[in-house]
Amino acid sequence: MHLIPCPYCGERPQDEFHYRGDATVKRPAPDAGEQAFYDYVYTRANPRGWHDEWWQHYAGCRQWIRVRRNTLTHAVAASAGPADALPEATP
Amino acid sequence: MPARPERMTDRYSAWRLLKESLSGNRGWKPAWRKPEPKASYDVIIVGGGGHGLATAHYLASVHGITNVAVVEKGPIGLGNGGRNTTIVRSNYGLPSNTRFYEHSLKLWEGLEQDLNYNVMMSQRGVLNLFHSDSQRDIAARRGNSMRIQGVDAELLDREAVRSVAPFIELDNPMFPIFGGLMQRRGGTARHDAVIWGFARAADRRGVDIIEHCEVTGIRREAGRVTGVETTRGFIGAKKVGVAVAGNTSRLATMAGLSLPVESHLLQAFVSEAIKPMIDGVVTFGAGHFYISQSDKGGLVFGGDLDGYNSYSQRGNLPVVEHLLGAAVSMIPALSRLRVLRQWAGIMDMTMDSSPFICKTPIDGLYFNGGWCYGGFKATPGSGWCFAHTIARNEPHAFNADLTIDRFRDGRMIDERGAGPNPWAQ
Amino acid sequence: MSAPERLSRFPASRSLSGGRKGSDALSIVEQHAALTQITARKGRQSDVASIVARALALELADPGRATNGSGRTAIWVQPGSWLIRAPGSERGELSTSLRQSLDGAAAVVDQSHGRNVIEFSGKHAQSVLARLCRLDLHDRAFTPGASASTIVGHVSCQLYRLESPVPSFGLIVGSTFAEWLLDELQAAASSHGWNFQPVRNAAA
Amino acid sequence: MTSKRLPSGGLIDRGTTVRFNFDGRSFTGHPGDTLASALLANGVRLVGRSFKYHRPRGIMTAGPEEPNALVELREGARREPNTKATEIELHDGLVSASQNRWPSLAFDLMSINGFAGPAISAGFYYKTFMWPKSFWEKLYEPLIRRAAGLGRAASQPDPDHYEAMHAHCDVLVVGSGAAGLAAARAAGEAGARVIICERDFVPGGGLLLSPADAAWRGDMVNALEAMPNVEILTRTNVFGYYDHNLLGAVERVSDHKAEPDQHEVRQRYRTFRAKQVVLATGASERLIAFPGNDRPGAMMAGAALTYLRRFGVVPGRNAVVFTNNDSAYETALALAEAGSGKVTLVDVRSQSALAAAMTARGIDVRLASEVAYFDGKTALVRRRGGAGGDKFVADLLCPSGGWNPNVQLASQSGAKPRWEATLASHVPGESVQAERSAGATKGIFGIGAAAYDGARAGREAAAAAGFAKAQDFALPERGPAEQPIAPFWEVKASGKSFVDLQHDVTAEDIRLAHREGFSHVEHAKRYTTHGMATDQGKLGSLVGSAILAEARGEPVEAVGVPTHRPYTMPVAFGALAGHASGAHFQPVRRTALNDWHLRNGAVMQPTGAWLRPFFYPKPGETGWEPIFREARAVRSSVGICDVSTLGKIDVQGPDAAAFLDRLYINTFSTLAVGKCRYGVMLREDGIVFDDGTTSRLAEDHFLVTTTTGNAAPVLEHMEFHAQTVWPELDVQFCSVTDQWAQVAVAGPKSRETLAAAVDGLDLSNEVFPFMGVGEGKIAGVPVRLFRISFSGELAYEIAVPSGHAETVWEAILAAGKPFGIVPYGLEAMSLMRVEKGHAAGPELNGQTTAADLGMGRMMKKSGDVIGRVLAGRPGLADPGRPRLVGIRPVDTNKRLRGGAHIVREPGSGTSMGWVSSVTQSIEHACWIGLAMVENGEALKNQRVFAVSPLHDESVEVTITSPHHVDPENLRVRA
Repeated sequence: MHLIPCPYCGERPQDEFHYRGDATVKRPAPDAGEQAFYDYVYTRANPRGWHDEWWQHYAGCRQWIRVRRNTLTHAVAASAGPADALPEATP
Repeated sequence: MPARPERMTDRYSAWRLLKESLSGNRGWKPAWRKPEPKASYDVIIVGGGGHGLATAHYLASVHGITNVAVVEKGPIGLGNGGRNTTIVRSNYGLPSNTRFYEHSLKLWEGLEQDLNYNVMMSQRGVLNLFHSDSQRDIAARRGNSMRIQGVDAELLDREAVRSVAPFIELDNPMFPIFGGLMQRRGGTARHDAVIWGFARAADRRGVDIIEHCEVTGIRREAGRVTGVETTRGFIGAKKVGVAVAGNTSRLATMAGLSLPVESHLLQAFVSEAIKPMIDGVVTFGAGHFYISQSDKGGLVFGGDLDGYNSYSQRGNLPVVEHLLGAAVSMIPALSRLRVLRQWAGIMDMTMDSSPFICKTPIDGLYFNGGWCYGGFKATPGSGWCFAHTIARNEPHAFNADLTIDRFRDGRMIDERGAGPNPWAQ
Repeated sequence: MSAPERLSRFPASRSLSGGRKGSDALSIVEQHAALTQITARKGRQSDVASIVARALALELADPGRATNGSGRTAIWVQPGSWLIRAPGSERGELSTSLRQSLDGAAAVVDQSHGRNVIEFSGKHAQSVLARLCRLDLHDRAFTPGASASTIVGHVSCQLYRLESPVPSFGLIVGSTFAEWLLDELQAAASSHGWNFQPVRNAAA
Repeated sequence: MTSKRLPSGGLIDRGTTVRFNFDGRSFTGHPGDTLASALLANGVRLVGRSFKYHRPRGIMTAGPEEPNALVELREGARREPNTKATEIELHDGLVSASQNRWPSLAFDLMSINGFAGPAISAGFYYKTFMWPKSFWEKLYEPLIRRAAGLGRAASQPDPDHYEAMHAHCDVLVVGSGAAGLAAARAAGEAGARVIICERDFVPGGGLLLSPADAAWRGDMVNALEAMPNVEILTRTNVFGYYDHNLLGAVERVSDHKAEPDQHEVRQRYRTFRAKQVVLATGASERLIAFPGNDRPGAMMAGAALTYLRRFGVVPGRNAVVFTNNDSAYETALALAEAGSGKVTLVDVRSQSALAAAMTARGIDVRLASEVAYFDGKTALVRRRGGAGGDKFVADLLCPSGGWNPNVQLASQSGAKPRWEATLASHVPGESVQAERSAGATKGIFGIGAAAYDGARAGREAAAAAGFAKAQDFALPERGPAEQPIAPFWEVKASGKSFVDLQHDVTAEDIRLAHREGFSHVEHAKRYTTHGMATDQGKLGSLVGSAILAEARGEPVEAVGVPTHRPYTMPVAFGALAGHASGAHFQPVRRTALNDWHLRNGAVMQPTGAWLRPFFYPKPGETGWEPIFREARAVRSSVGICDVSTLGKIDVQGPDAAAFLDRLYINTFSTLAVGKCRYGVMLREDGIVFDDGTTSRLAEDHFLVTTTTGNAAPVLEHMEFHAQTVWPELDVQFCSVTDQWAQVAVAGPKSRETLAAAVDGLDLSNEVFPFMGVGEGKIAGVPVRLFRISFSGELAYEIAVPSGHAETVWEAILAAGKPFGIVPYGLEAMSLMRVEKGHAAGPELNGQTTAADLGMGRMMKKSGDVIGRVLAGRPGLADPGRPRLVGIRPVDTNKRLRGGAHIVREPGSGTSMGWVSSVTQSIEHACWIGLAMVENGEALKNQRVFAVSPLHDESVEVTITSPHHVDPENLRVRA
């Protein structure tokens, strides 16, 4: 049971959250064309290491938060609210 | 030069076993050699798991291409080939999948003789249980699709389920069993033996299996692959096939490609060995739980993904709790048995839960991955189709639909309809 | 309100008690409450706070807290959103009056029938909840006034600690899950001597 | 009978006698005994048979590393196979039986396997059983399966209960030996919240074997028990160390009783979320490989000491202790003190400062020597590597190959074990999580030294958790340094030398694996099955690695040991499931009308988490009869149905309309207040996600309904887009699914029924037309009315604050009585929706597009819509894709099957589509269905076949419109 640091509720067990994967992809403008939407929906960097991702605190404050989590160690470095940015980089 | 001198003298048989036992088992040869890499090969397969080794075997045995190296970053067979729940089946509903997996199942059925290695392929049946009328319809759609394509499938009612699997609780208050879809030709095989059998067979045909040799780059010139950079130096190749499920994205990045793939964690478990209790493989739709019993007596079981991107091979407790709850709900007699070991593998999850075996935009570079949960059962079929694709530079009909481009074209092969959400598949 | 109102998920009485006698006793009581969720429109949070303070003499709680005032409780549920709990006698009227006073500043949604309020108390309350909830509810970690939206007995719940000499907790749960939660609470209390009697058979 | 109980000493209560049974024979023991110690005290020497060769085996250890003494504990539904006798607390009436033998333990026919030894060496099965092909399934495998396995599972459900419990603490201490107690005390004194877990049923670990330290142990336990901030959990084994400093454990609450008390669980699954962890799990003694090291009478030196000191049992008469380190000297001394026979100490080292003291006690010390053979009666002792040697009468042989710190948990936490040459073993590596090891776990042996190290670890852990150091407390004295261990793994002599007793893996098997190329430790493990038995290789894993290392010509540390994974000890399925199994496996959701349904005879069925009424049978009705009756009532008059499970989402805000326009393929900003509209939403990949009606309650206020199954996913989808994609939109969401119960009133008489029940709303077609939304009162309860229809009839849905649901439901029933109103369930609803041709779950299956479902034209011409762009991909826009159609059998007597496939001709190998939903129709007096068929629209009125090879059925069907009733939609507008 991982702990996800919710910026609003503090560290909470992972089963209070729903996962939605890569938070670095950004929904394109509606006229951006098929390739842009293809990349948004399908193309993933899938890094082995730090990964910025969406988690919704569905059983808590219902916010879609950004979490920077390491896919190799499962360590969590930072989190931010839905409209907030994560820090520049994590070593 | 590739040679086959040992092929005839090193055959396994009961007589040989007896003969060797009388001489202190001194006459057995290594199952595969430990060669130094040559400067170049006709084909390099990246990844010494089941799929890579099977590819090498079929390149040699079907296509006569023996100047082949399999390069593996660690010892062979310790990735997903050695971390699965050993299930073999072809009970898929979409023809693109059924075609491929049925070909694979047919190869399994003759694998021992082909490899001269007992991989303990055991066709004791795979039973998928359903819990409602609508789930029955979904199972029937799948079973009928299989039957129309010439694959065996049967729809069992409750009583038939009871007679096949008397240990199942049919009347769980929230998950009553309505029946099951049975594929009797499904079953299990001994996972490590598959690796070793393919390795030995490929080795005896001259394939170099090079362990502890990690690929660090894929060298290209003028849009064409020329070889791989490795921790043991550059190795040239006319063609490179990548079969590293779990780490496909990392290799793709080396080739400048981005794929619709995420790496996810799947746990599996084995219990203490007990006397025979569960004959075939049983899967429960409701609890996302499946179980079988190995020939050694251990109950092998697993369930859903841990649900987040991961390369860690470290399982986590929520899945354990849910899975064991499902296990005891479905088979109450499990309660007092004990779980002995848990392990986890990294799944290449694609955006439609189906794999790819295909060419890439780079000449001479081929990818095999995206196996999701389906990798083990695919092993011979995957190797066979990948070998064909590499040797002929075009896919076989069996894997023609299993491309990466299908996502761009909107021709997803999405059995469960879960959509491009790998964590939810 | 003229119509008879089905308040409780309990078969007969509105409260249950059990467990060992005396100071070890546990109590589960369902409270008749009015509940209204208010969610501020974009940029109107401070307006909402001052309007509610004026209208109900109630300070809106900070994240992770529940505040009391004039017999009502304001529980933070998400950024810009609070659940107001008031006595059952204010059902209907609470939402109507808040809707009027917060018009244009917040979305006001009556949840009086959407949630059940259960109060659970006893010396071993934390021990029982530790069987159902993964949060740290120790006296040092979850003091009166602390509140959390979390999972209790596998369902989403608003859990907050009440002011009381004996450890006491409010549990606000979706009304269609209330019966389930009551069963889970009782079962979890079994180890402390609670005679578990399911509200009904699971499949019934 | 070569073992016996001492008249005094140990931690057993000789004043009380308990009776137990093993293999049908009755014995007695005392509280404080384990089954193993009691069997030994009764002189029972043979307790089990090994896995492959079925060799006779005795008790080898005194703990969880036991490979041999596995029994079936208890009987009937409580039977537990493979239970280690060394871990079973003796209780009165305990029943146990040996396993994996036939016909009896003493005479096991399968022991013939032992003679086939060389031919069934490691991996032999990979090399044979291949001819003839069919014999594998028919003959070989069934034989192998029957021979395999150990004990038998119970065949009935477990009558006992389990629960989970989640604890938090500042410092978790695992292990209660000298180091663990000191760590807990130090952290506790500092004010930290401390939990200390002990696997055993008494705290103390190695202290229990040291009479001199008994007082200190007692003081420490008393002090800890007096601290309110410290919790001591005995019988609690920590089985795994997971991410984010979470540890999992199982507390054996009542396994020491015949059955649990009332209200008591059998076992409790626990998790600990610790700020800091101190691992004080001690060390495990390892085996030495020599011929006959598995014979009954072989017992680890540390185990022998445990039986002597803790249980007052002398495990043998004439003993040979075989060691490469100092620890076994204490065993020799204790044996000499207690025993009546000869004690011989064989040390591989050529000198020992302790030898003289041993000799003085009458112990025969043989330095630079080894045991070359043991058969249970005699042992052959010789000079190291020499020939010949002396034969000793010995019924007890106690090897000690040194001690492996129990690094499993540290290793699981991510700290890679480090080789420590001075111990010839691994010690915990650099910490990755907030943990530290202490005492023997770290390779610090001796009670005083371990206690000192534990106190240090406890202080450091408390400080790291934010608690300042408190006052010191008394620690035992540190003893003199031990002499260095001489790494020693195997005696090279003829005969079977085991490295894994349970799986019968010999030193020769390891060498064979190496010769065959399985030289990596993981390959060797898998090829030989070394270390994969229920004892998890605790005794011999490193020994196997050392033998492999020698074969490879490399040092042991270059070979290593296989990765440590959960579980440190096997864990019961039931424990990990906790309370959440059976009826408690997952939450059950009940609508506000649930009680009414039950009181009125509804057949309830689970659908997802919900319980829903399927139908309300009348006495004597069978099969489809109640469903037909209910559906006919609706089609001919009026019926009422609980549709509360539909998801309901309250959407408000100035931008609510703009938001819904992006969410749905059709437009909601043009919807008038007081109206509702059907909408379809897509996933971003262009596949249909969900559908439902949305009502506009005010300019800035909508009520969205979703399908039952998608209520939560749709709300999350909305929140995702509102919070992260379009944060500029001012829109608020709130689930009101539970606030509102909802009932459908459907049928040509529904208006008249409701007119009699509703106050405050004119229901005439003019004032309240199809897709109208209004408010009124029923029985004094304010309700919302929606004129929408799922059945295809004139119909309304009424939303009621859920506490009033029964009142309103009853009032409508009363109003409908003159029209013969009936409640109808999910089955009748489903029948009517198939007749009407509404797409539902089977069609909205995550594979279909809006166009596939005949709703392509709903897509608005412009504007940003989720899923619009990717829905245009060629594969999804292909007009040849399967389209929703209706089907009816040409021969109206034939039944249709859901899941059948559509083909041109029976026997065709090419499917054109599939049958998604079927029902018997009341309108057409035959089966009808919905199907997804390639080019379906073009095939209308053509005949094809619906085949179900699974049922051996092939039915000729006509392709029709999906709307089997009222395709012009006149009824709903009536």
